[in-house]
Amino acid sequence: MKANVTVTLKRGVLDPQGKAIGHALEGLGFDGIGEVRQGKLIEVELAETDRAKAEAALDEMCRKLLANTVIEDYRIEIAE
Amino acid sequence: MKANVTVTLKRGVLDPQGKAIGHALEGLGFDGIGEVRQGKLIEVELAETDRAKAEAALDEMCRKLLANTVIEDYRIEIAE
Amino acid sequence: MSLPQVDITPEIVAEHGLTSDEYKTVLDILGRAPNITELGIFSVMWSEHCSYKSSRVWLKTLPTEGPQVIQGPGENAGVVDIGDGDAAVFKIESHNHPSFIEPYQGAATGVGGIMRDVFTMGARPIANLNALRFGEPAHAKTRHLVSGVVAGIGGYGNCMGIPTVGGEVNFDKAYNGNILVNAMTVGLARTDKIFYSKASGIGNPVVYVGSKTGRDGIHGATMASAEFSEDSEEKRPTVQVGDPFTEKLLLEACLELMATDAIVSIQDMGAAGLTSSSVEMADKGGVGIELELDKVPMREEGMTPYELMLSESQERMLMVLKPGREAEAKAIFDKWELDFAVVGTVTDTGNLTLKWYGETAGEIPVAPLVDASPMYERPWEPTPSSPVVKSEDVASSLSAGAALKKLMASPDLCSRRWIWEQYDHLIGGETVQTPGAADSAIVRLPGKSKALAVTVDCTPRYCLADPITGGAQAVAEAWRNITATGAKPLAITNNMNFGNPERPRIMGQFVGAVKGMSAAAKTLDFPVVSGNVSLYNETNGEAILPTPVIGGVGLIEDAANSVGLGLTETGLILILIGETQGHLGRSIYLRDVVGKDEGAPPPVDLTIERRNGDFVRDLISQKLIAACHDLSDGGLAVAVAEMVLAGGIGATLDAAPPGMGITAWLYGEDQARYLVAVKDEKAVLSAAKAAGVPAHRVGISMGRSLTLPGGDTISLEQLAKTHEAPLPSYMAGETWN
Amino acid sequence: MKAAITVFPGTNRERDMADALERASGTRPTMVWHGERDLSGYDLIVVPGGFSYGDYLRCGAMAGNSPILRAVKEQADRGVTVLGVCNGFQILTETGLLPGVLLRNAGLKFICKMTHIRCEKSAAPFTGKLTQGQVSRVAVAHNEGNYYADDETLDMLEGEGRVVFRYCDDRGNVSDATNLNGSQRNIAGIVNKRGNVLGMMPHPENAIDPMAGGTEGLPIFQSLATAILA
Ligand SMILES: Nc1ncnc2c1ncn2[C@@H]1O[C@H](COP(=O)(O)OP(=O)(O)O)[C@@H](O)[C@H]1O
Ligand SMILES: [Mg+2]
Repeated sequence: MKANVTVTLKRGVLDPQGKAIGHALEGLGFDGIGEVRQGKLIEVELAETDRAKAEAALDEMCRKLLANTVIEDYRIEIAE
Repeated sequence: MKANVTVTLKRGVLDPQGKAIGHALEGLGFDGIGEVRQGKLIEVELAETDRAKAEAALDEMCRKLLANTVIEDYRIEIAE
Repeated sequence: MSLPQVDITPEIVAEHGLTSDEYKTVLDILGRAPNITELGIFSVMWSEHCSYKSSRVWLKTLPTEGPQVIQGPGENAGVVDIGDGDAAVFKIESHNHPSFIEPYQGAATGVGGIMRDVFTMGARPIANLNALRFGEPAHAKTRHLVSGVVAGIGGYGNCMGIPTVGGEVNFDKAYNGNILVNAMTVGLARTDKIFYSKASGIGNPVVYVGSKTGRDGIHGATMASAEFSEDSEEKRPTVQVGDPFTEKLLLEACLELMATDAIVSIQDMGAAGLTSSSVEMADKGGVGIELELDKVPMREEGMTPYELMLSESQERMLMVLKPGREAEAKAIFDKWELDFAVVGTVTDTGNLTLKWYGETAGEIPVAPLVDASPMYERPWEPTPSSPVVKSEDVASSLSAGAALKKLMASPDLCSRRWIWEQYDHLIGGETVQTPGAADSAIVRLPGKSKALAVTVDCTPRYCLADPITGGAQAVAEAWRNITATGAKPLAITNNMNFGNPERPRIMGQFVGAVKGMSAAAKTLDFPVVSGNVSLYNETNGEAILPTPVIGGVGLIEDAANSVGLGLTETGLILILIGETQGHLGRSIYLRDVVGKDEGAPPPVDLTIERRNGDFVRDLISQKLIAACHDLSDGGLAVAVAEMVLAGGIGATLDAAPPGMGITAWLYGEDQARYLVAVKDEKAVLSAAKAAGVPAHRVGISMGRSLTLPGGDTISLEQLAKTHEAPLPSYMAGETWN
Repeated sequence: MKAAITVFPGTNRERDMADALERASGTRPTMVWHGERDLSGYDLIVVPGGFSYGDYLRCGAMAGNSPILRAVKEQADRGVTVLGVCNGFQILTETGLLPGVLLRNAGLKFICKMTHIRCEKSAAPFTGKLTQGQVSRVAVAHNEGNYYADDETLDMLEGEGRVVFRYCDDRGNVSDATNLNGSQRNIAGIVNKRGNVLGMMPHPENAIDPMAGGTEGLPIFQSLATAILA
């Protein structure tokens, strides 16, 4: 089973990297750029075949390691 | 308009981060972890309302700045 | 797992970069046609990068010996005796092309590669340096390249925990299409615990450690290997991604194993990976090596023997162990969570034998592979000499003070703080002279009072005008920079960066530089112990400036006696050591203020260089000198400005000597000169007289501003702003004006 | 003083830390490999700087979730003194021993330089030898030193006197201009509620030698030696 975990900064937490990217895009001449935020995408391959079990495991992985819930939100998507 | 750009390392390119995350997950006692790869997620807000134009602009942004096409692939998804 | 069958057509041979003569030699050596794996091995072993085919004849002429030299060129790094059973191990290496393609990863893996060369020999790295050359600031790619390269160098070195303490940066349009990234590492070992690459002991296990092998950087042969699969483009990234975390583990694991006596020999896998490491180890030992390629730890599925032999995956080492020591070694690599695999044995066949699931995948006699590697005496043309520029003919509308401000803010002379603050230069707690504080960085040996002085230098515009003088000047400047801190110069490493050697004019630059370097290294007792050559740095027929970078290492017995360049007290007398003619040809002033890059470079008189330097070092050891700075780019004016900025005390320069124009006096770039700040003027002047060294009082430290002859005065604040602002604001997107 | 220094794969300032502790206390601390599960018997546990696990994913995340950190937590809960410097600070926040997180520097670049910090609170065991308001010149070397916590947490830290160091200039002025990495309220170091766990980004261990970095980092280690030996 394959899963995509996306980890994004919580709203309200400053994202200097996203801001710098927005700035650079404007510098390259792109117009109408609003807010830019940068997050992480983590693709995980799992041996687990039961969808519900996989989701539970992934949720635990996120809480234990993949995301810092003080500042980050996470979203789990099971691909297949 | 809002878009999500995901930037991932090309297949075959070493992903030290992904490797280390996989290793750490195993260390935390998760079983059956296969390959783990880490990528970037960039959320961009655009003033553009025409979908095709937005896509074209995003593609250019990816080639020019967001992705390094020597080692990275990118995918554009327009959210709304 | 059957072996892929590929027909060896003339096209495939050509795509592997072998000429028809070279291919004929391959057929003679093997007595048959090679298979694709063997062809790949010949191709990389005989590439310019590995065989030094254009440069070898000339490199052999460099002086490489001296009582201090323990190991000269020919090993992974040079080794120099620094007393008490300690040795300094160092080398420089280029990663030019990869850094242009992907600046962060290219530079990072360059740093990783040179550190491996040093710790392969049993040395713990204690300092990194880098010499960088970028295109003109206005060029569209320059900013992106600077930012990526600097971040990459920092990213790798910082994570490894090795301080990056020095370097140099130039900008010139000649590098627009070919930037230079040269990285140097200096390490420390015990003289009785140096590790070499010579394999020995028939039957001994050959062991692979480090990262797994992927399809990284299999270059030169992409087309030919496209035969292997459809999606080969995607599978063969030419850019390697650095993994400094794994390399840090590799460093610690190797040093831990080296503390035992289990290792017979060890060699890092750099360019041409498993091929060059196994061939070099076998060749040095006059033995054969059999590799079971299916045992190599692999990162990807379906890898072929061809790919395994040619991969340039980073963070890997090959070792020969003593028999029966495998378990002990494996335990150490397990602890550090690194791959460890016995992949072969030392044999008495003299062949490199490759096995693939029991089948023979290749068999090449090692000695002929190495001995028959091509060596060319490429035709060369000397560089036509340029006329000497008369200083009277040099005119500018800028006043002396305005010119100084312009130079202090120029791309080649402005503050590099933006760069070195991204490098951890303090880790280890031994950086006695930090970047910007002295002419060389000074890094103390842990737990001891002695320290190494390290520097990298080259003045490419001199080399372009006159490669012989330029080559000598690069060596002399490195020697001078070490001397100016009070340290004794010991030996050098060099990185020869040139254009296409098949063009006689370019080959002539190479030859000239080697000649100049040789002469200087001999006269200054500054032998070459290691180095690297990077050729073909040109795009559309536009070659880079000839850039023979010199990395110098010196020793000071007590770090407390080293001097920096900052003026930290008022009332110090400034004394200029050496003779001033006011040579302005090829000076920074002529190029950046007047706008003419012309003329002959300043002559280098090595005997005088040595005499003046020995004198200055002697004064420093007698504690007669409070601050010292060698005169180079920008001459006296720039030197004093840098001393003022580094120490935070102003200075006033006296009038120019009678008969000398103010421009020539302030901005001439005559060699073999030092500006020293002293308390006891009389003692220094009389010592100079006794030694027959020209020495004159030229000013005094005082106040909060710099006053030039003629009265132009610049406040410290203004000077600091002028000097510090340009690079950060350029990097933030401003144009350089 | 019996001190332990935790060593993870990728830790790289453990020797600098050992030198500093030895200089102040006269005894060489013990290096404890991350596989260790039991940290009883130490009076001081130091989590030093470096790039544990390469700082991949997030700085300190992998080390912060490793078993040895459970042992550190146990000892901290028992009142043992714990110091986290740089990567160690990041690890302590990831473990939850200290509140907040360390984000990427506002300038998005690694910063290595000598800087000044002001001591906000003179108290054993970490800052007993410093006076309140005292300015020290110490090194910083980090890419993610930008201290972040929500306002409520920040107000609590201030209210409880738990902000120990702030970035300032050579005269002790705290301003945006002296905030080198974008930290909330210029915070360079904080303690836990009980006062026995300190996390700080700067490296006092690289300011213990008159020849390299100066000696203004030494009082922190002397404070520890005094507090714990006494
Ligand atoms: N310009 C040079 N001057 C002196 N020695 C050199 C020079 N270029 C290369 N060498 C020596 O040739 C050997 C091979 O160099 P290189 O291929 O760069 O080594 P590695 O594969 O270990 O990186 C080394 O011993 C190196 O010191
Ligand atoms: Mg090597």
